[in-house]
Amino acid sequence: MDKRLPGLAEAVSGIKDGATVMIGGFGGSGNPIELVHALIDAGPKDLTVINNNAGNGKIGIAAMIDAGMVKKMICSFPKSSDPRAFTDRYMAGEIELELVPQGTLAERIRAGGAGIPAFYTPASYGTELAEGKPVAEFDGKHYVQERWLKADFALVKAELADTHGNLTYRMAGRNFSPLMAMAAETTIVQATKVLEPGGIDPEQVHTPGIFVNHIVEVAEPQQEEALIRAGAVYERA
Amino acid sequence: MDKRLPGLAEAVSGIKDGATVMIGGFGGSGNPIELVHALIDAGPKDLTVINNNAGNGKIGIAAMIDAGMVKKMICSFPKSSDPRAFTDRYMAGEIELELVPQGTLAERIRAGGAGIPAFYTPASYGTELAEGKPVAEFDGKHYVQERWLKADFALVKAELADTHGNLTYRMAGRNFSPLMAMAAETTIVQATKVLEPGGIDPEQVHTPGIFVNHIVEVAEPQQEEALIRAGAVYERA
Amino acid sequence: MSELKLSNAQIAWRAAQDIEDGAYVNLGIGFPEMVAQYTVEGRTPVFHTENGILNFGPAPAPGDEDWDLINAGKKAVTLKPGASFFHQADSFGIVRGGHLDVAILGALQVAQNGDLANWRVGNKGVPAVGGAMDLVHGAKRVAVLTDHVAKNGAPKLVEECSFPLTGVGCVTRVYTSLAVVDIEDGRFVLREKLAGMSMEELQSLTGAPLHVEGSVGELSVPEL
Amino acid sequence: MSELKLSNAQIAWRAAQDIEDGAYVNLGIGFPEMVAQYTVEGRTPVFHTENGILNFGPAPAPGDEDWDLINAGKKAVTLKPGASFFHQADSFGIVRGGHLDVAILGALQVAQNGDLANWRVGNKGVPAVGGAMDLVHGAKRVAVLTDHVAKNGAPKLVEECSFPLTGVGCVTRVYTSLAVVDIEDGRFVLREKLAGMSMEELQSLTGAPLHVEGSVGELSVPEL
Repeated sequence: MDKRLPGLAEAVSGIKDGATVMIGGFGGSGNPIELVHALIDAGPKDLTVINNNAGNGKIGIAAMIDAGMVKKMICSFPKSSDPRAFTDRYMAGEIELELVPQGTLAERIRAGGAGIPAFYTPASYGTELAEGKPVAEFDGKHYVQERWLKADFALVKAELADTHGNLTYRMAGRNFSPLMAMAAETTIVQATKVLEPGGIDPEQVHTPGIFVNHIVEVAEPQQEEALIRAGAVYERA
Repeated sequence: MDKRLPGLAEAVSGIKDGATVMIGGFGGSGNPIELVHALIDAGPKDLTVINNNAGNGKIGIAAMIDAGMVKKMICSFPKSSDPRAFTDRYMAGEIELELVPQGTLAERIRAGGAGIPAFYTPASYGTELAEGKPVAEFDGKHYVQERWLKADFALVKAELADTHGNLTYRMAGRNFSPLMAMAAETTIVQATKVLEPGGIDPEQVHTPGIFVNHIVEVAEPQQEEALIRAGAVYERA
Repeated sequence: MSELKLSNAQIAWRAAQDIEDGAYVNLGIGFPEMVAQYTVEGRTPVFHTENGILNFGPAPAPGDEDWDLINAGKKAVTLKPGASFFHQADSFGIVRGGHLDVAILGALQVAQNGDLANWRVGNKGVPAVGGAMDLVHGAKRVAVLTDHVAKNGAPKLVEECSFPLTGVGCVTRVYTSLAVVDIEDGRFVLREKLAGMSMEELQSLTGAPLHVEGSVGELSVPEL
Repeated sequence: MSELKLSNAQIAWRAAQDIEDGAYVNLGIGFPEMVAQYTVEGRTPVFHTENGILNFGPAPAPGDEDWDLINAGKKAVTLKPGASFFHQADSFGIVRGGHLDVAILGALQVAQNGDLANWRVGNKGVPAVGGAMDLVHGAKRVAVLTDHVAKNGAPKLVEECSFPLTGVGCVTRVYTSLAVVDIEDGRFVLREKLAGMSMEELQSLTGAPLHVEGSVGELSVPEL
């Protein structure tokens, strides 16, 4: 079993128009920039993208939005530094937004991966984000029912991978990635280094290989925050 | 912040009659035998004990039951090797049993730790273990609503701890322990080795210290399965 | 004719033929564990155990056991390269979340609609369920290994289970000592049967109609 | 009299006095982050950030940033000994599960029943919520830091929030530029006020009754 693919283009080639795509990362940390840019080159349209944010600067998810690929964002905070790409389309009514509290977003994705179709959370009870959702009382306190969130694909950035797909992440770059890897039908990973099986201590695996379908080694990955600060722009090749 | 206590007796001294106690371990792996035996010495009564099994042989949870300390077991499989202690009391009507499917047990404990009061699972739908529980349909499939499970105390066996309570576990000894550490009001850990803060790589922590209250170093812990095979018996000192 | 049935090893061998290279597999405690012994040459399935291991291997030599390295049946196992450990909420997330390619379980009874009874015969004694009620949900295929009839001769493939259910409508294929039967649209569909057994005889040992769609293959296994 | 109020730094300082040694603390993005700077000598709280770190430390020197080591405000941070990383479902499990001793947040409005509005002024522009709606639930104490009145002079402590709610009945204490106010049984209970401010004046700047139980302390902070 060797889940490696030779290149980024092969890795994202299965992502077609209308797909739902989870993309790991929080702010500028842990974003699989190379996979996202390969997806921009591939150019599928009408995508639903799930990420904590909605793209910043002129790279990554922001560049996907600028390229007109994104129909809908599901996120908690579409207003990080320089969110122009999303803001412009949103104000023009050209992109849909499903706004989800961050903890609920994380838990919905975990639920999707763990086969839990719905759960109750105190978050958003009594607020406009709970409108239309079932509410229930447990032990005298009110909770909102939330549904699982799944995707056709997840794009994830790992630090180490082995060829079976076992992964580790780098520092706070971990964020949503282990959850998204569970919740997608097909999980595509870019890893800084790909090892033989046994290269990662079984006790230190962050994501077991069962959640991973394809791996591409990107030996010197770019860092989203650093790119944004350098004013980088990505446009389809 | 130093969460160490000098000894096992101090660690369990807060556990009083009527308490609910989660005990880590699965079969003979990962059981905090020294903490359990210290609890037998302390001798609180009318305990509700949550563990995957219901004690085997004449040590650990079985010895607690023999000592008449356990009012109720919440578990998935009270019939492992030599379950005489539980079986005798159960057949005599002297101990209550709440039987929970293993995955539901794990998820209910996680939910308790994560502030999720209820969730839906396919497990047990249409079976006698779902009787009396709310049922709901999502996307054409039926699910059973399950409630979180919390405890007053958790007794957990770790491999490494630091003084802040960050933990690692040893192999499949991990099992329910990280979940129970989250779900108890007070989590008491026996660790084979206690390190200074920084002694565990932040990326390799299995249980963050926020879930841990007290730590006792037990440098050469006993292994339940090995003890049972050796015919060991524990009785109050 | 009493000899005309597969041994447990042969049933396990037959089930192993359907496990693809690289498949993620959970084998129930007991009889289903035998399937691992008959892994097809050149294929490397990855075995999952509910207590929190992926890619464990066979039992160690006696005396080499490490009792923190056990499977859900509480038997000592070993690790293969690429193994990983995780807690039980993650482990049952793997199960319920649809990540396993196949779960293979034992059975007391299987009904034609896929209902499975495999955890309890009646209301006597101490009930114990373990992971059975979780394992029947989520895997892409839920297969059962079983003698075709019970020790008392009663059919185990039935119209409706009389024993307490483990799960509703969950089984997709049954490997028995006489046949391979799929469950499709609430019916038993016969896929393979032993060459020496007539359709009539097989039906007489089965508690619900066996349907035939296309050809019925020969259930052919080696001596084991 | 326009000078008679605490600076943000002084409000943060006051809030820091209530953080016990070893407390687990989440500081909201922006103004609440200042609380960390005024940690009381000899106490070592542990700071949590929603994106998945416990026990992070102050920003690194400019140029030393590692952009995979950031807090929920996307600012570069450092690690203290005993830090740990975890994914966001575990991180919000810490939040919702009642494991934080205190969460300290900013506010647009706080109502006398503990309702908080702090994520959105109206219906214009792009809405963004982040972790605010999660953070108001679960922590043993949910405290708010805020100017006592808004820039336009309108009270921020009100009978009922007019801005969209972040959470219902969740705030337990408010540290303002003029006072320390607890929320108990659906009422504002005044605990401390600036020495130079009369009860009447403070009440006139507050949008709901300030109750007094026992003595009202002096809100006394150093020059900062």
